Amino acid sequence: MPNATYIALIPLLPLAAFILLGIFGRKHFKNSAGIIGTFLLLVSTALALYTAYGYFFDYGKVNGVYQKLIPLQYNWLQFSPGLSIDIGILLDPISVMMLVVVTFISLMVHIYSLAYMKGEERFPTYYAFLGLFTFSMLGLVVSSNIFQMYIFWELVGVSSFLLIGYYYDRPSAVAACKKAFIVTRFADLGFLIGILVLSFYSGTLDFNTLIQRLTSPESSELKTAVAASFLGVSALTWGVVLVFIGGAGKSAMLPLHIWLPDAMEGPTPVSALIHAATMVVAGVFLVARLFPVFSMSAPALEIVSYVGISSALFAAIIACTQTDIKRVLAYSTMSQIGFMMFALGVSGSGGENGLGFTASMFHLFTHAMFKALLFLGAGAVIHFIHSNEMKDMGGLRKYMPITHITFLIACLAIAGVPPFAGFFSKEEILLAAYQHNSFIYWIALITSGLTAFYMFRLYFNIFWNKEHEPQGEHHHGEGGFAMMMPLLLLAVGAAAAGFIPFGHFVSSDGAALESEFHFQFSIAPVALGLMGIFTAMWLYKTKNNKPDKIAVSLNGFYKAAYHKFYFDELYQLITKKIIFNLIGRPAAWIDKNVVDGFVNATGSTTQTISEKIKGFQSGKVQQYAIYFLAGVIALAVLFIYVWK
Amino acid sequence: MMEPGLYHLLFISGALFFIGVFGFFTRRNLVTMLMSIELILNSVNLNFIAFNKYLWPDKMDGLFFAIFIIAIAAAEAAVAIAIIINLYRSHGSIDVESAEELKN
Amino acid sequence: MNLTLLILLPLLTAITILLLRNTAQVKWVALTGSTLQLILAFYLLFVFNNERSAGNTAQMLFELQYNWFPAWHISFHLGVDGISIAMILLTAFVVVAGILVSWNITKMTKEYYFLLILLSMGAYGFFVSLDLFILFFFLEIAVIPKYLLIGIWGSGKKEYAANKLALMLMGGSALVLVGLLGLYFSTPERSFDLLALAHFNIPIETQMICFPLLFVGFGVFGGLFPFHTWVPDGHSSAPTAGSMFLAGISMKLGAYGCLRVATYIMPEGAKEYANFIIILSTIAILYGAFATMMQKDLKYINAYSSVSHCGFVFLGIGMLTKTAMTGAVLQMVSHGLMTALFFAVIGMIYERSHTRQVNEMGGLLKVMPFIVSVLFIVGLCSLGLPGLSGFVAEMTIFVGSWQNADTFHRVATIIACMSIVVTAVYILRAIGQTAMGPLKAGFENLTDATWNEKLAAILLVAGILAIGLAPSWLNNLISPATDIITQKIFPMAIGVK
Amino acid sequence: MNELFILMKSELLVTGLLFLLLFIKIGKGIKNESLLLIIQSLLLVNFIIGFFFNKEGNLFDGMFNTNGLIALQKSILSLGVYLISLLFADWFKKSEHMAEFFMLMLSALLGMFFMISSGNLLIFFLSLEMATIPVAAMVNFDLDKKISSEAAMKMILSSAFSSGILLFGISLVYGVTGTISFAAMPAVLDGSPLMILAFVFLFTAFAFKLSIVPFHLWTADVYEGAPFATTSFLSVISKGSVAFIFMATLYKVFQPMQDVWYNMIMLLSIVTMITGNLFALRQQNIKRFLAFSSIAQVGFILVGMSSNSPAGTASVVYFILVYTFSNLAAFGVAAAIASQTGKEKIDDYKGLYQNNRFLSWVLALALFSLAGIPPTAGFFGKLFLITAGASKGNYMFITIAALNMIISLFYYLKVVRAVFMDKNDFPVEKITIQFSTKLALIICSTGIVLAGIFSWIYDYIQALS
Repeated sequence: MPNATYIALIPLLPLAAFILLGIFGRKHFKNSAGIIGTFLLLVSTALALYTAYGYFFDYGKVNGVYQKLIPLQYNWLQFSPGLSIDIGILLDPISVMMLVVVTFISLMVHIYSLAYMKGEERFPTYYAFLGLFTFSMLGLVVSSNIFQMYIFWELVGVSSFLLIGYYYDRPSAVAACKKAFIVTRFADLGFLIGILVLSFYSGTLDFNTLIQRLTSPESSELKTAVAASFLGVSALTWGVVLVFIGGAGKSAMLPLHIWLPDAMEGPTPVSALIHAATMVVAGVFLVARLFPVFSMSAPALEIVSYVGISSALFAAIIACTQTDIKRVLAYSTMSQIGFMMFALGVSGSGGENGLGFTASMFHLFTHAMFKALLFLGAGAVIHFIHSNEMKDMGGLRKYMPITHITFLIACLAIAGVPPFAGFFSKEEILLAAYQHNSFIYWIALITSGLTAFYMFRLYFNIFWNKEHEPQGEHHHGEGGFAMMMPLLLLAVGAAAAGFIPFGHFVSSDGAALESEFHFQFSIAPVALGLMGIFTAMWLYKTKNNKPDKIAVSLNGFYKAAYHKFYFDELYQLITKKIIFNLIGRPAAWIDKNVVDGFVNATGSTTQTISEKIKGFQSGKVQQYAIYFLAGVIALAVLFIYVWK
Repeated sequence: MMEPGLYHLLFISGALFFIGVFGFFTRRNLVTMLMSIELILNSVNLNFIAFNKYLWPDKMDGLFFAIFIIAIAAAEAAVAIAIIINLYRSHGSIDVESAEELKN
Repeated sequence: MNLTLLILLPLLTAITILLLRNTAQVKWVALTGSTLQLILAFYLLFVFNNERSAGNTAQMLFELQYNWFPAWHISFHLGVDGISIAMILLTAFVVVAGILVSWNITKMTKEYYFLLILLSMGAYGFFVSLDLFILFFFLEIAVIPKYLLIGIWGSGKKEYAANKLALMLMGGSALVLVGLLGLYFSTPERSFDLLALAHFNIPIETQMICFPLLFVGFGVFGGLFPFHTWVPDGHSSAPTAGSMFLAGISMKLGAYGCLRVATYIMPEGAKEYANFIIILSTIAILYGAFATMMQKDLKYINAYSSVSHCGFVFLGIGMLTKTAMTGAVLQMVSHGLMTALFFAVIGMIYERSHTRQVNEMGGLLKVMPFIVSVLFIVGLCSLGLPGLSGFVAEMTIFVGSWQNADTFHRVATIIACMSIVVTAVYILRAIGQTAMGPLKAGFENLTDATWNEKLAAILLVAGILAIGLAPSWLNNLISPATDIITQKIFPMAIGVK
Repeated sequence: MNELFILMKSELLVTGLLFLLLFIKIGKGIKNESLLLIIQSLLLVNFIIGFFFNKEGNLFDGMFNTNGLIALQKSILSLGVYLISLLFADWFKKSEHMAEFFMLMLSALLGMFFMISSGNLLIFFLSLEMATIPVAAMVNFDLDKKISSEAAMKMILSSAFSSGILLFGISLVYGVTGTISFAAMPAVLDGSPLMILAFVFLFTAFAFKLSIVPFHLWTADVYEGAPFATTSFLSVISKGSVAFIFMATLYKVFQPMQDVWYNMIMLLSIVTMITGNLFALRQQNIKRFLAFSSIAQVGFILVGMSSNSPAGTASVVYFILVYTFSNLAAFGVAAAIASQTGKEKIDDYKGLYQNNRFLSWVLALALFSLAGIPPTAGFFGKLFLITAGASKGNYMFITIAALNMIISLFYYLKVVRAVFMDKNDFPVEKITIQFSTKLALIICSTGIVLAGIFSWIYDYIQALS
């Protein structure tokens, strides 16, 4: 068993950075905030690597199977006997892998930001938020308890919110951060209810116990969960599907993806960290974490795969039409996560069947490298150009050679060109799909072609196409060592990560999975990828009007894709028209007029009656006497005749 | 000549009572209203006497009561007249309708 | 520990304030008194935990009984369990913070602090009473100070709001009174004693009548839908500390009454009417949230959101499981701290910008980072962010609610859960419009919080974090007490399922 | 013979006072100020002596009874009179006929003492008249005011009419039962229709005195027209004494007919509370306002009375004690303001707090007590009344009573609002308060605050009843 203390330090150091910089940063660490944050994270990363080393090569493996270790667990909140939120650390291959990914990418982003964010007024705050995010993400990946994951899930959401809204004085950033938070929050609702369902049937919130109870065929919990049904669907399926909704929201799966492109309003390094490499894959991670339970429900897995594949295709199409480079990357992220998702969907549990699982995780890993690289590269470009639009770019390869090369590596990686990282992981995914569901396989194949196309469209538009016209000061394009170093490191990762024998470490059941390399199988995807690349080259390498022509010839479809298939408008309609006007406004109206009106009416009725009856007090003493006598007679009659 | 029975007396007293009440309700002159009250009180006196004589001849309570009522009526009338005089001073009239300022 | 101290200390403070002439002295006396009370509350928590860990398992600790009106069997009976201590702590926090934020009151300062302290005395007394008569006594003591606070120091349609509040609360207490009398006469020995009543099995027919009376009566105080309409107007017209007290403490009196008096004494009634409670509270939760969405005044936003949040309290009670009830109490504490803080922040903003309309503000983060950071924290707490108290409470309620396995409860829980999204919408809308975006013209020279405001905010934030980060101390404090209540409802049930 | 002096000590004392005053008046040598001081001290003595030498017993063949409770009731009335003598010092000193006013008041008080002690319808009737007729003269004491004589006229005519009705009822009782002695009556009451008729007649006479709706119509007019001292005497002392004897009659004499009178009281109580409250809502004149509010209070007293139990007796007596403090405090403040500024309208009270803190707080305290807000004694008083009433198990009735507290709170708060919240460019100036007035207001406030919290006061009453 590893020493829990230093593992706990991995997430706690970034938290310390958050607290330190958040409270005292503005006054005391105005300039040193970046260094402090980066240093703390560096320690954290080192510890994560050490942990990974220890886990994978030392104590993690028992009898050839990677164990699920819980070196630390603390009872945080006891709901009822058996049902408690325990904050703990769960070490298994995927969480350890994620620890490494998160700390590493985060470190890169920290370093990168030292230069990128230099001179910002809220520099300490920025690092504080980065620290918060890293802490939350690390907490999420090591969660030992489903509720713990939910907790960090929410924290991740809020740090994302804070970072997207970093430029708080821009209305678009404000709108974007709100949108991101609310949309993911909506999805979290599903997650929450899913947790409630699963915890109710399993009687626990602990991941290990939950998985064990809901997967071992003879357990009574599983039987009840399968037997209980609502609307004809078993409770188990409901539970996992609801949990998946949460995952889909965070991972920007269709139709909950609308927040992701807008989230690009945040600083670019943030996009690299949160909206490319780490947070958005939380959904995938969640499904992977609960994969044994998912695999008990075939309909749930189907939903996962179809949502994944449709998001992948859909996002790829949109990415082909966007002109904001960060948005292109955002859609590409969505598309790639779609890959990971459907890979899980087509996977089985255990042994050879678990290929999809391994592939998905592998892709998650490689994607983190090259997508972070892409974003950081794009950041460098934006830093130079001060614009996100393709039309302001072109011919930048001369001005920023390093950025150019690293960007190219990343593009090749994502396009699935061997021997870059993306090639290996994507191959595995396609293979898994091919083995399980040919329909999905074909779509995936097309999508990977599209991926190559839009990535190189981006690449050519930035670095080739028209010549850059330097204005004034723009002599050297590169952003200094702090920006270069992460690019280079990540480029190494993107180039080489594919050679890691991933299946040995990460598999659906902990035992090593030997992935074979099928040469014949790779022909089709690689060919399609190259085709995409060359099409992009033909269209975009030099400035010409072919793209416009194609756009015109596709007319309606192009327009629809350009407008992201009108999802935003649809959501606008739902929120503004339906929620606000048809629910919110009536609720407020009812409160003001009906409920409140009732109270006021009671008051005014009393007043009115009081006004009406004043005639009785007429001031005429004889009338008083008449009422007196009438009272006497009435009482006499009442009590003698009526009320005996 | 027929000996008057209890019911005759009660009838008369009842009639007196209602005459008094009617007078009290309808007359505008304060003194007349006071007189109507006297009628009511006298009807009560009649009642007492009649009950005493016919029903409870051995208990003299009724008789005493009647005597006291007469005394009290006098006292009441004295104060009432004093008040009416004062009212006349301030309002210039002893019409009950002249004093209807306090109302509602 | 002698619990009368909890009542005597504010009383002495109030009397001292009345005798003072100098306003500075008044403030310091009020602050000292309330701080001492806070220390006392912590001491109480400490000795309570000590007693418990020493193995004292009595239901109520530090009981104290003095025959007050022997003819009516009314005794001055005090005692505390975990729930009361939680509420006392809450009150102590809010009172100190409330006094701190109203440091700059210039109009009739003496009277202001006098009323605040009096109000707090009512709350303390209410939470420690074990005799329904004195419970009712303290419940009503608090009505008039609220009325005066709103009416004299308030803003907007203050007179209307003050009247509405006083009358509706009086209506609530009228129902409570009738319910209490029903209980009183249903026992052979004619007792107002909470424990005696709880141990005596009230006849079912009485429960059927008295439960709704008491629940609705206390519910009016707690902002139960549809008797909540005093909440928005009252809160938004009150001065800052008044709003804090109203929402932070006063509404809790009602909820506490629903739990401690109605539900605990009349388990059969609770079972019978639980579904109504659930329906009403579910409506309140969602409807309150939607109504909040349409508000433009910050105080109205928080007031309506209080309706929604207090709906959770009632939902937790209506669900009748131990976990849900624990959640309800957690929510009371959490909402108390949170809403007090929210009002405090709104007050601070208003004092500077002289507006509470969200659309007239913008970009305040630039000029008042501290205040706006607190606004963020409280907003996030309101929308149930983990690490802050709101999350703990809501999740406990949800988990507890889900333990009821039938469709009705499930649907109610899901609807209630949906509010977390709506809450996010309105909170972000409010924060986005006020704190973020470009700084509106005319706000450039606004200043950040002063020491007293900072202190108040930090105090409440500390409370929120103490629950949010390490909820188990509070949970362990409360749940034995709620267990007793639920054991009475379902004597067989032990724990979950 | 000795017993007579002991048992009738209060009556004799008051009679003695009366004569003393008469002689002083004839002597004519003393200034108003010193005379008032003498009277005040004598009334204080009277009040104090009320607590000593109390003995249970009856005189004149049961025509006159007394016991601890009755003595206490008399003490409460004496206290009220003493407070009135203190409160309205300002007005008394200005009055030309102060001695006469006190003579009238004391004779009315004497009548009330006899009334409370009466054991016989004849004594009851005589003392009732004795307690009424001087008051009519007192109402007319603002001789130069038109409304004062109008009020007096209404009072004397109405009460004469009600006496007529009462007497008619008594004659019927006598006719049916053959007795007018309270002690002998329960045995012979049969609940026959004629008896019920007689009872209704009797009942309405009480109802008239207590201003129970619909026999209340004279109340507001008379209260408004009368000088403050009279109004407060009417609303507190007069009402209290009638409530005492009414309760005693119902509980002791008409016990066999309790089913009938319970319903009657319940019905009238509801009507009274509602009507009183609804009328009070609209009032602007403070006296008229307090008149209707006191009508509503009577509705509450009836709630307690309906319980027909010692607890009911105790709670009614206690409530009247509390009510004495509260109402006198309210009237005292209103009189202080009126006597210096002539302002009697609630609107004139706007911004009163600016210059008159003491008066404002006393007024607020009094009104809260009337509204039944803790920690004032009014809260306890009302609660005990309601609790006593609830012992019959009639929850509809209790609920209506409780809900009526809301309306009453509304209008009491209206005054509070005017005093504390409303802005006024010309608020009431600083008012100089006579020392004795201030003393009385302090006594009242102390009573309002402490009479509830110090439970032994209630215990003492409970022990006696």
